[in-house]
Amino acid sequence: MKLIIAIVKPFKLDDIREALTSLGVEGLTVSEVKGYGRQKGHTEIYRGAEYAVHFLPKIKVEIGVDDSLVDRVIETLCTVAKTGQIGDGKIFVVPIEQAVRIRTGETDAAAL
Amino acid sequence: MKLIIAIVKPFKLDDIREALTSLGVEGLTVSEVKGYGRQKGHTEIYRGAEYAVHFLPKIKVEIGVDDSLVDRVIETLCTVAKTGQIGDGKIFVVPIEQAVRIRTGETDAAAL
Amino acid sequence: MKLIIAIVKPFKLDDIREALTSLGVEGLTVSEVKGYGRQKGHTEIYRGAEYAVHFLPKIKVEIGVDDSLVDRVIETLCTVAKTGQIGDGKIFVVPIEQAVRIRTGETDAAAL
Amino acid sequence: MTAFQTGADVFFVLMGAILVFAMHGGFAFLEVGTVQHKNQVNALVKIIVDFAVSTICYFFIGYTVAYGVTFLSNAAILTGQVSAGGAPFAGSGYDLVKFFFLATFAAAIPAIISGGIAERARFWPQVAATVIIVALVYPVFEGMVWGERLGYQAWMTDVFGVPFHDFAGSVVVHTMGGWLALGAVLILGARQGRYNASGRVVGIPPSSIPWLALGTWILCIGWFGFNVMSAQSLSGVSGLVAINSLMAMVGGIIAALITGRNDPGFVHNGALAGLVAICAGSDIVHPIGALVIGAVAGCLFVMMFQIMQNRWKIDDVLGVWPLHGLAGAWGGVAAGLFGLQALGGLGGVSLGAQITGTLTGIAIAMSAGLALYSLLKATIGIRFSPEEEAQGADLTVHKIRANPEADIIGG
Amino acid sequence: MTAFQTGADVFFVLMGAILVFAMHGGFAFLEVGTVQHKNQVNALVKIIVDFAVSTICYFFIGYTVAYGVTFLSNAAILTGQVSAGGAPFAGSGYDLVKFFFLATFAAAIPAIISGGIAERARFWPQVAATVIIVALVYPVFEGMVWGERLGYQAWMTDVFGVPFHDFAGSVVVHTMGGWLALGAVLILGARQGRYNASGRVVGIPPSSIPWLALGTWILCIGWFGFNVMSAQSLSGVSGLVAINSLMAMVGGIIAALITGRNDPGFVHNGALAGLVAICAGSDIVHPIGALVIGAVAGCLFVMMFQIMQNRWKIDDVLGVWPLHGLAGAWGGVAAGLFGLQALGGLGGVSLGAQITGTLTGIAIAMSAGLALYSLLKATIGIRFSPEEEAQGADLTVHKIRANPEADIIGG
Amino acid sequence: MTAFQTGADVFFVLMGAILVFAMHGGFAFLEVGTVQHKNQVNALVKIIVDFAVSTICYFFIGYTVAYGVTFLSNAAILTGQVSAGGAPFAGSGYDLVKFFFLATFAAAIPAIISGGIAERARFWPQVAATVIIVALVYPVFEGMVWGERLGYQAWMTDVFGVPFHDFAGSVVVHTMGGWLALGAVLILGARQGRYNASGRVVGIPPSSIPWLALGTWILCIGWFGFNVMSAQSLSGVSGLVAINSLMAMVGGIIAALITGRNDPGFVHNGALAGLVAICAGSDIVHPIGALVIGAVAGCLFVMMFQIMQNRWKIDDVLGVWPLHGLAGAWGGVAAGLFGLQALGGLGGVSLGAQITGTLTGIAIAMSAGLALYSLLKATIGIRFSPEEEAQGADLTVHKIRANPEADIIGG
Ligand SMILES: Nc1ncnc2c1ncn2[C@@H]1O[C@H](COP(=O)(O)OP(=O)(O)O)[C@@H](O)[C@H]1O
Ligand SMILES: Nc1ncnc2c1ncn2[C@@H]1O[C@H](COP(=O)(O)OP(=O)(O)O)[C@@H](O)[C@H]1O
Ligand SMILES: Nc1ncnc2c1ncn2[C@@H]1O[C@H](COP(=O)(O)OP(=O)(O)O)[C@@H](O)[C@H]1O
Repeated sequence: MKLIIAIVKPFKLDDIREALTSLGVEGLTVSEVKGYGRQKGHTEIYRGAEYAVHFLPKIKVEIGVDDSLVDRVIETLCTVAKTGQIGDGKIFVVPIEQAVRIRTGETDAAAL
Repeated sequence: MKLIIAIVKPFKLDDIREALTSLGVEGLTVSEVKGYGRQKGHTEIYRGAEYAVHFLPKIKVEIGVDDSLVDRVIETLCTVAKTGQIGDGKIFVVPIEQAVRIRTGETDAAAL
Repeated sequence: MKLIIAIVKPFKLDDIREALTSLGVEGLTVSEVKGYGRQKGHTEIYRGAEYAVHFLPKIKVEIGVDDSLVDRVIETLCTVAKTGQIGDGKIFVVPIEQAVRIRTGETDAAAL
Repeated sequence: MTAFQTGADVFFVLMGAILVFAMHGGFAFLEVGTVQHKNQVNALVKIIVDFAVSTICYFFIGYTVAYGVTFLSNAAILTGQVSAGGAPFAGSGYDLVKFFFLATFAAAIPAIISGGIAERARFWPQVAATVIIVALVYPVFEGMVWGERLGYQAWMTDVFGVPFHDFAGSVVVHTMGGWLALGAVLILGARQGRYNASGRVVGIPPSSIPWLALGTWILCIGWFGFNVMSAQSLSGVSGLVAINSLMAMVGGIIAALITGRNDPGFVHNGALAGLVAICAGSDIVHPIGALVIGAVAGCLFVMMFQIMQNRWKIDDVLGVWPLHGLAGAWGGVAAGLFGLQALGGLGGVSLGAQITGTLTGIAIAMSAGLALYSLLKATIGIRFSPEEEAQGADLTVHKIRANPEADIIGG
Repeated sequence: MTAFQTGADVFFVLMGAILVFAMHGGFAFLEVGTVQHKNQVNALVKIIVDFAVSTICYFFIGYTVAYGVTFLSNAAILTGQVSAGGAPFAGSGYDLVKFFFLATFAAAIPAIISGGIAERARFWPQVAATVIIVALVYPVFEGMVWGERLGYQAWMTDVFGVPFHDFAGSVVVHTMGGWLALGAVLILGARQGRYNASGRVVGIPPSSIPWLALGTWILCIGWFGFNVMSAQSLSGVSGLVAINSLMAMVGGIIAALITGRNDPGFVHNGALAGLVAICAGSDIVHPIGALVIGAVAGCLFVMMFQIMQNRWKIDDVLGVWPLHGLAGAWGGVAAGLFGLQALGGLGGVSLGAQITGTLTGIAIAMSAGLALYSLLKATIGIRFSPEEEAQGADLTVHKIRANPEADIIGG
Repeated sequence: MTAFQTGADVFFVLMGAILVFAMHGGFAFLEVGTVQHKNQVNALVKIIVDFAVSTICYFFIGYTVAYGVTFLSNAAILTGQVSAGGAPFAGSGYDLVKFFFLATFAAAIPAIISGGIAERARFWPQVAATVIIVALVYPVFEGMVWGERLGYQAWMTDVFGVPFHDFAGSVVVHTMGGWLALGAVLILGARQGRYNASGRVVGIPPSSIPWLALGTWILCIGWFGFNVMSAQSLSGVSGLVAINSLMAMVGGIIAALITGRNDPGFVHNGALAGLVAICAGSDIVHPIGALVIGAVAGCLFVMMFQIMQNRWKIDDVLGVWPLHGLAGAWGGVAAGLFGLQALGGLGGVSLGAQITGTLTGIAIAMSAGLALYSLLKATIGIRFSPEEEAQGADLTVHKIRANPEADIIGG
């Protein structure tokens, strides 16, 4: 099992959720994060004092998947989350050693 | 060492914190996330226009623990965070290769 | 590649971003989290009813880096994020098995 | 009187009505800030709907109960252009604006109750309660005190030499509202999780101090209309009422600041407690008396709110019983004390009459509250299911929450 | 008249002007709460700037167009201390406060439009539209109905026996504003993503129900000044206007609550719809007539807003066309019905005149709106680029968002 | 005068008092929106407590200092029902409502200062400063200008032929408040982290533009009472004051919009700057003069706020020195210019007197401010510890933050 962590542009979330669902992904967890990278922030100004907004709003999607699905999930994410503009984000794949569904105690693939 | 990532129902957080503490866990980090899974969201409606709220509020708990504690932490989480209702959440266990306490520079087990 | 997860004090974020950038880190993702540990929360009180605020605001910084940079990033974090006061936070290093840049499809080191 | 003079009275009472109408916005935002986020929308809808329902009930029934006047004549008669014999209406539609003024008082009763029963009372049963309270319960007591009904004031005068004095409604409005609310709160029970297994109170934190402070400010501002315009004519207006309202309010603020240890909730409620208490005697006490009345009311609120919440385990969300019920009763009694000439007041008031009148109000309100809400509970039910309460009144009743945009991630 | 009496009239009209001025704050917060977070600052700046620009245009041009009065004499003449022959000004500066009162009406037109075109209209082009509308379009129709201009009312009286009756501006202000806005909204087009590929409406959720409720409360409170002070003198004031405004408002609330199924947006807008509709006949209809007028307006809003949004796919963000345009037109017509003595009203009104007057207003507003915004679109452009719109008006126009502190992480 | 007429004057001044009392809510929300989230509760408590403390000090001491009147007689004397020889009180309690009106002016001084010293001043020492300022400092100057004290105006008239003219307090209230605040801000020092190591200003972003805009709207609305009701009687009321307040406000808005490049802070402050500046001459200048006065005030604010903040590194959080101190002084002087008949004004004013009066105000305020805050600093201390400041005034002083529910995760 892998934990696929994707940092994406916020307005892509709905498409991602739909695409992954039709791939057979049954759950995912998202959070609002701020990203720093090649895409730069902007400067706001209030009554003559500036302040830099270095970080941009991004969405982090975390998906626990069985090894068999990993490639297809990555592929799908690359297609759906891509605008071709700077700031589209990253995917990181991290190993999961155990997974448990709290409600039933099921483990591993059955837990996802 | 492992990083135990648990996605749970928000109102369970206090019980979880207390249970883990009495188990000897000395720290944890939580964040507000939104989850998608078997438990479905709802539809809100405002002045005749509907919009779907697909994601439900969940809490993500991240706990860095020594290998020796892993099983007991999982067990405890499964007991305390369980309501038996759909949407209770998941636990993922991910390997930690290094851990450091920033204040002291202590590493690994001593850092937790 | 590693995913370096650092939990730090919020007001340190700007220094961290600058220090890591000058080290050659080209991107990072941050989120607002709440931490529980040796540093204790406080009690608020409203019209005679108390409630405990157990969790303190922290920032989680996630940085995907090439193996070669790991040590220097940790070192830098330990220096810059340190106040010496309790609550400075932790660093966890987790292995990354794959990394992809969504915009270009580049993988691994090139994706960071 | 010339059209100019009646016109000026219409203007005077109108400004009072507008100010007290504005107070209903104050009730709404006080509740919005005090409840949890998931119940903010419901707080807003409850208050504006209660106001609407109250106005209609009071127009068709309540006002007739209290004063024997009906508005079922044509507009020419209502505005005094044409006389219809029996019940003559004044020129310039003076009686119509007086109705507006008094309707905003009547509607304050459900607005007060709303704050006590917040976060777990069902919507439509509460609308039903509003209908009965504003059409019948409140107007009966209002009529007794202000409308020469049931020979109540005549009896008072017989016994005490003077009538029961409640210039702007410490008892008629606030005590009534506060004790009706106590009945409702007792029948309804505490919010889920308000007291833990060992019976200790669990703080349910308010969503927003700025919103509750805004509610308080609006209430304080409108209150000067509530009090001063109770004179109902320019010949009867008195600057004493204005300064006494001011002094009682600031007395309440300072007392609550100190006894409440800088707590923002107490400080803002303290201002309101002072204003509740001064209504009854604002036209007869000395400004320094008003300061004392307000200060006592502020302390009373801080002390009794905590005892009620922590010791008696009564879950009155906004604290409307100590605020309106107790500070109001204190105000009714205090008018009989500080109104005496010996204490610098204008006199013409009797402590006995004040105590009797106040107790009458409490008795009517408490028994009506218990009876009405017991009945509603036994019949249509008054409380959300545990799931509805956990989900919040906003989604349950209104299918939308207070900050819809923020509910949608990635929007 | 004595200085005291003119002074009292100045005071009366002043309070009206202050109340209607306050309504502009109401417009601002109604828009703040209804738009997305990224457009809140722009909503605030638009309304306050529109008010300022409108005042200046109306002072130098519009008021002269409507009433033939100019203020280019010295202060002694303006305050009636010195007579300048031709256009005599009343004492105590009465005419100046009357200007203030009417300027707040004129400025309501761009405030109404602002809510319809929110979230995608450029800032300065809209300022230009405001200049033309407040200096020319509005005052022409205002002058025809209220200023004896162009012989319009004389012609009405010839044809129908009575002039077109619009006491407080259901047609002159609200219908005019609503139909101008419709023109603007049509020319501007829907917000990005408002309708999806298959043409279905996509809910763009409001940022904050409490803020939009606050806006509504302020508007409702100020509206009593809008209506009652339209009498413009204490001898002319009528309590009937006050009670009718009250009854129409509560009628709108209850009707919108029921037909809108507890939706907080509809409930609050229902109050406003009732108030829009009652302006025209508030001085002549019976309170029960007002209740009906308001209730119909509330239903009308709920129904037509949904049809417009979901079926016709017109993206009027706040719903200003159904609110001001339709409820206003209904109010213009309803005055001719419920104002009849047969229905308990004061009479002196003709249904034919009301329909004609209302249609005139619609025709002028709709054609002016389409023409003006087409012209602006063809010349300077009226709409943000897609990137600007996506980024939000706040960053695009003002370089700051509504909660700057929250934009900075780790601050 | 009949009871009706005095009653009408009581009503008039009462409405002024209510409007200016409401402005204190405006001060509170302007500060809530401008400070950081962690200091919002403190802003609210500070303003309401300052108001209460000010009222009490002004009642027992300040008013006597300014006007020689005390309220230590019984209520019958205070309301003019019984004459007590020496200091006769008018009927209907007119003097009491006048006290209310003037107390709201006095309390504006600490409210102004509050905005300058926000986010790092301790709570109780500031309460102490309020006591001294409202009991002594302000009333001395107030008495000199408005209360025939110390022969100041007699001397002015000797020298310049006319007294110093400050109709509604550009100098007596605003200049005084602004320069007292400057003293306090200088003694207190900048907030931590406001200027970085290299001395450059670091933007400390405001928490909420909607809240500060709400504060501004409330202030603007109340200001019409501040100005027009300064006439203090219906025979003296002037519509000129109303229109001039309007014109100065819109002048300030437009000027600040343009020079401030659409910045929402500047636009809203611009309205206030115009209103500050027009107080002094609102009863004598021509509306076009008022427009110019307001526009200059708006520019002045935008320019000087930036110079103060960026170049002089003075950390005046809300900008109360440029807003009240500078725009007020400009208003004092401008009345001597635009009030001249040559510029369309009503005359009876001298530029020399205006400059002298304004400088007197500045001198008293600046020296009192420096002295008082130096003394407090040297004795009880006026500033939070760095930890307290970092943690925020809300937790430090009030043990609660502005959105308590949101502080609790998983609640
Ligand atoms: N090394 C990294 N570690 C963690 N997150 C990163 C890293 N690099 C980029 N990100 C995240 O990905 C987002 C997009 O990266 P950016 O460099 O702006 O554009 P692109 O992905 O198109 O190259 C950033 O805002 C940040 O959230
Ligand atoms: N494959 C997954 N990867 C990451 N998070 C998941 C995954 N499946 C579920 N979750 C998280 O767990 C939560 C609960 O899952 P759900 O399927 O609704 O119920 P249950 O855990 O009872 O089966 C979801 O809301 C989501 O946050
Ligand atoms: N075992 C742990 N797992 C995850 N996060 C932890 C753990 N221990 C501490 N933390 C995080 O680190 C923060 C600081 O830890 P704390 O024990 O208070 O101080 P210190 O790091 O100085 O020892 C905590 O608030 C929490 O967010």
